[in-house]
Amino acid sequence: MSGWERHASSGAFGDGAVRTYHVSKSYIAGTFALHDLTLEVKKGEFVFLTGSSGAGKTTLLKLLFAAERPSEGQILVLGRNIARLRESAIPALRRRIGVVFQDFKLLNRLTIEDNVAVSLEVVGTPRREARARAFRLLKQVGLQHRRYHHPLSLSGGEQQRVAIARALVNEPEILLADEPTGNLDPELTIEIMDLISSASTRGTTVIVATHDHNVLERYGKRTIHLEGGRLAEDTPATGAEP
Amino acid sequence: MSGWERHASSGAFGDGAVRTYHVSKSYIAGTFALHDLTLEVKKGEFVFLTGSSGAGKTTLLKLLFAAERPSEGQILVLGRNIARLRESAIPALRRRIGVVFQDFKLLNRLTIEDNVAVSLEVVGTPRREARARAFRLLKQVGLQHRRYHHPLSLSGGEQQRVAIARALVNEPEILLADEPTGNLDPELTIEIMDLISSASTRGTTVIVATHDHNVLERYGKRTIHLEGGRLAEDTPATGAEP
Amino acid sequence: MKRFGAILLSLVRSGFRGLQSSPVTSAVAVLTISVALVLGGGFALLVSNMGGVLERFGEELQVVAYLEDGLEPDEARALADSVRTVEGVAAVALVTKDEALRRFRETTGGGALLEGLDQNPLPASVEVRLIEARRTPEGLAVVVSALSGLPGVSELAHGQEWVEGYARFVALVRTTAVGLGIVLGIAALMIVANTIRLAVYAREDEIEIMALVGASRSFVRIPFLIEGTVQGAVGGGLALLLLYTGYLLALPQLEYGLELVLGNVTPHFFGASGALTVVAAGSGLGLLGSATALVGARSGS
Amino acid sequence: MKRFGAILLSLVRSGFRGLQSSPVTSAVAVLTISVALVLGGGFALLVSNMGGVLERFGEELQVVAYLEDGLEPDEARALADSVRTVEGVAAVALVTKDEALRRFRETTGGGALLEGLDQNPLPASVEVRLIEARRTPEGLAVVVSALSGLPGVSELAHGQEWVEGYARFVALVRTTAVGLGIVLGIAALMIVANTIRLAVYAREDEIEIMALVGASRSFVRIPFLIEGTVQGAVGGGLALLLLYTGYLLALPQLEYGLELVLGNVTPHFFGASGALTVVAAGSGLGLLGSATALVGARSGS
Ligand SMILES: Nc1ncnc2c1ncn2[C@@H]1O[C@H](COP(=O)(O)OP(=O)(O)OP(=O)(O)O)[C@@H](O)[C@H]1O
Ligand SMILES: Nc1ncnc2c1ncn2[C@@H]1O[C@H](COP(=O)(O)OP(=O)(O)OP(=O)(O)O)[C@@H](O)[C@H]1O
Ligand SMILES: [Mg+2]
Ligand SMILES: [Mg+2]
Repeated sequence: MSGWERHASSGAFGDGAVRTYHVSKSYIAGTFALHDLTLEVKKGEFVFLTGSSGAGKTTLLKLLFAAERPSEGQILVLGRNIARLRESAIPALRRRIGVVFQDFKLLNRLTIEDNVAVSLEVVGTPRREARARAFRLLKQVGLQHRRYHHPLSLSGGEQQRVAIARALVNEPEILLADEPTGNLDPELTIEIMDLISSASTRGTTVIVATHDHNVLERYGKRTIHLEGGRLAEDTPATGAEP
Repeated sequence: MSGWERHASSGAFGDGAVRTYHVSKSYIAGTFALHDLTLEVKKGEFVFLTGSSGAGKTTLLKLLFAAERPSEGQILVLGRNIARLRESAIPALRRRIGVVFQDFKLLNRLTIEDNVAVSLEVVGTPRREARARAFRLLKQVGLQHRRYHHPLSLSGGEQQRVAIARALVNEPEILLADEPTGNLDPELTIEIMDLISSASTRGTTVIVATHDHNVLERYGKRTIHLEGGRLAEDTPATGAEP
Repeated sequence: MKRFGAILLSLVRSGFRGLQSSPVTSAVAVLTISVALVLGGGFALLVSNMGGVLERFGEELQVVAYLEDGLEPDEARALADSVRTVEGVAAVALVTKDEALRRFRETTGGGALLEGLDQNPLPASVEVRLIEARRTPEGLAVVVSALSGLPGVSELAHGQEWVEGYARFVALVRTTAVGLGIVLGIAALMIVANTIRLAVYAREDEIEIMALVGASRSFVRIPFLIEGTVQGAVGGGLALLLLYTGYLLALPQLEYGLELVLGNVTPHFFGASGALTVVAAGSGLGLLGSATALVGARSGS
Repeated sequence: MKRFGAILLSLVRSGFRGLQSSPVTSAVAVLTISVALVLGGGFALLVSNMGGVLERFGEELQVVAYLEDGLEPDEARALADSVRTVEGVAAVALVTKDEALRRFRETTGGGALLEGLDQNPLPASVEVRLIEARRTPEGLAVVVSALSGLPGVSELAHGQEWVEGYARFVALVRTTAVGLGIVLGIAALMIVANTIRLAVYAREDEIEIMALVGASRSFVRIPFLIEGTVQGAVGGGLALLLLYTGYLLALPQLEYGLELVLGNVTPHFFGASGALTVVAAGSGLGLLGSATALVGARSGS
């Protein structure tokens, strides 16, 4: 048992929702998408993730919800060690995490309401309730009038908002959002970011990967900056709440 | 024959690369994605297209390369009337237009070099030449080292740059770019926008849909603003070339 | 409990939603299953009808016990009765000397051949038919040895060769039927599995996305299994319909031919249990097909 | 010209690239095609082998011309020779009175029946076999009428019934074979078309994207047709291999059974042209399958 693991099991991490410890990820032998990354995000914290194209933002998020396994290092998410998680334990973990994918990943054969409700149905929420909650979320992202439409008949920004609604609908303990406003205009961006930050004030730990400097400045939260897979900067929150 | 068509056939449009005349597009009966849009873009012009999510930007671009047909009105692109174009004449038109899709639309089963080269191969460019030119474009978007990889192993921003390379590789007469920098950080955004604007200076007519106010300000080009499918504002270029 | 019910409902619903939302793929799968079942079911029908024909062939098999010349009609009848009690004997018919002569005249056409004789040279005989289980060389030997011990029997004609030929023919037909049945069954299973596998492949994205939003393995997979089973059942029903149509169309032709060649064997279609078996086979194929298809599908984790 | 060559090359290349880049789907399609062809080819093999059996059955058919009792052996021989020249006659065998008696003794076993007679009551005869084309009721009638006009012939036995039965049996077998062949062919085509259709469906995005970057209809479609054809050819080859393996495995069993039941008919496998036909059928199925699959595909425009 390494020193780190002894710490983890003895609860020395305190209120860490996410901890990575010397994590590396290599897709192609000899190159690293992430390299020796050690960081902690506390419960309820709101963190921005920045870095240029290919810096490893998406990779880091993927590791956190066990879509990929680290090549090296240990990852603790909600008290579970991702590197050693059994395959069968993954769904249970994912239900506690909401994810907005960079490419949305909507189910094209379902209506957008069903797309949002699916997050609830997988945990056995009765359909009526699931649909009612999905409707509420769709209203918050301004798409309630489209609820019976299918994703392919929505504009890019509309699809993105469906993805956000799906990630938030089951009030996850952690929200991972990958470029959630890349297809939105500045006004909508603020609306959506306000929605996300209100989830954060209700206790959800939030990690948002973004390129949008206006957003970074406006919210003034802690910002983790990646460069070529390495942690380049970790700027604490300025407290400039809008 | 309407007055407009007589104009068109007598060449009264002069050097218009794109003209729309009272164009409407309705996907769902009773609602309009575009409504009564009349505008002209001259040959070699550089135009930004703005508007909030669902305003009709993508719809307009789709109409211009005949991915959709207008519900009403006439569209003239490179001298051809889209509303009446025979199915079999569409490929020839599309080969003169480069398109960066909002959702990239890369061929996942091909390498990224082949993805770029495919634009050339459809017109019968010999493979050697097609690959050489694809390589040159990949270099310009900074992805030459990934040329043998497949799109799914690229980050979002990397995929977007492949899409841009594919749109530019056959030196199209018109470039339609739908949110081409939505997944790029500010530095890369400028690089890519410079690439696009250099194509424009070589004579390509460029229409870029974007939400990025920094870009709009930096380039100070003519900006067409849509609101709910209608033309809300048409701001001429400020001439503030960077 | 409520949670479980909700999940179950949601599984069934999304199974049917799958059918509905990809009608072309579903139709293709149903069609393929029904084509496979038409082949398999048609073959089963053929074999079951051939069974009747074989049965008739087998009935031709008999052991003839020629009787000693001096035997009185009463004695002959008593002997026939005692033969009836021998194990393995299904039916016994007494052929008197007169009857034998009549038959001979009939078959040789005219019987001028025996005209010059002052007395009937043909012996009386007892014709013995065997029960089905004894229509083998071994079974025959048992019956023959029992008969040959009876007093009054002068000679036994038992067509040993015929029996051997028949037994081998039946064995050949059975082996061929079983062999072809296995080949057809495997072919049907493979074809159906392949079709459903491709249908699942087309929806791999969906499987992956479901896994990414926290669906368990079974939550993702069960709808596909339900879908496959339903497709299989529908395919089975369609196959039954096609088979019956084909049967009705082919019947006039077949009856005419079969009657001439094989006597009055009446062709028959599946009964209720046979029909049910076809539909069940369809469901089974669909279920098994989707189950094997899912083995290869990427899971998104 | 150079442009055209480049396009052609690019089409062929992307056809093969398709095979390579979706190995599972390709394998599934190849497997399905080969399964369909194993069924169809196996059936063709069965029919072609059954042809030999029917042929042998037909050879049993003969017309027997009984000769007048006073005829000298020389006269009988001359008559046999003249029968040989009758149109439709394939072979002629003379059966003398002595030969007839010998045969009678043999078949009735012992022949004690004729023991008391002072002279041989059996007539000499000429056994006439017909060429294949005449083995029908009509053909038989022509030959019979020609024979009945010959001097020295007292009576003709021609098994009209047997011929009718045979003719109907052959017709039945032919009809069944053609019917089953058509059903199997349609089934194979549908199954293959369905499989390839699903494979194409899985790549509809690709078709759409190609159209969006300005590929013409044929530039998008031809690679799929090439792919289908190649898959079909490979499937055909595989089917041939499977059939041959099955043939080798089944042969010992079949030979044993067939020999006993039908005499020494030697089973045979496809010749070179038959084998080629199987592969060609595979390619054809693949091509046709992909062509029909593309009809339904969305074009992206
Ligand atoms: N499946 C994969 N196989 C190989 N390389 C990969 C794979 N996924 C990501 N990479 C590479 O790893 C690096 C990091 O990718 P990642 O997606 O994390 O970048 P990112 O920070 O999200 O970039 P972007 O802002 O463009 O989305 C990139 O160079 C990318 O090409
Ligand atoms: N195929 C379709 N069927 C039905 N409605 C559609 C379809 N495509 C687009 N729409 C609707 O038309 C409107 C305009 O869509 P469009 O994609 O043009 O918007 P956009 O300006 O590109 O938005 P974004 O910035 O979000 O990409 C939207 O409300 C959208 O939902
Ligand atoms: Mg990313
Ligand atoms: Mg858009």
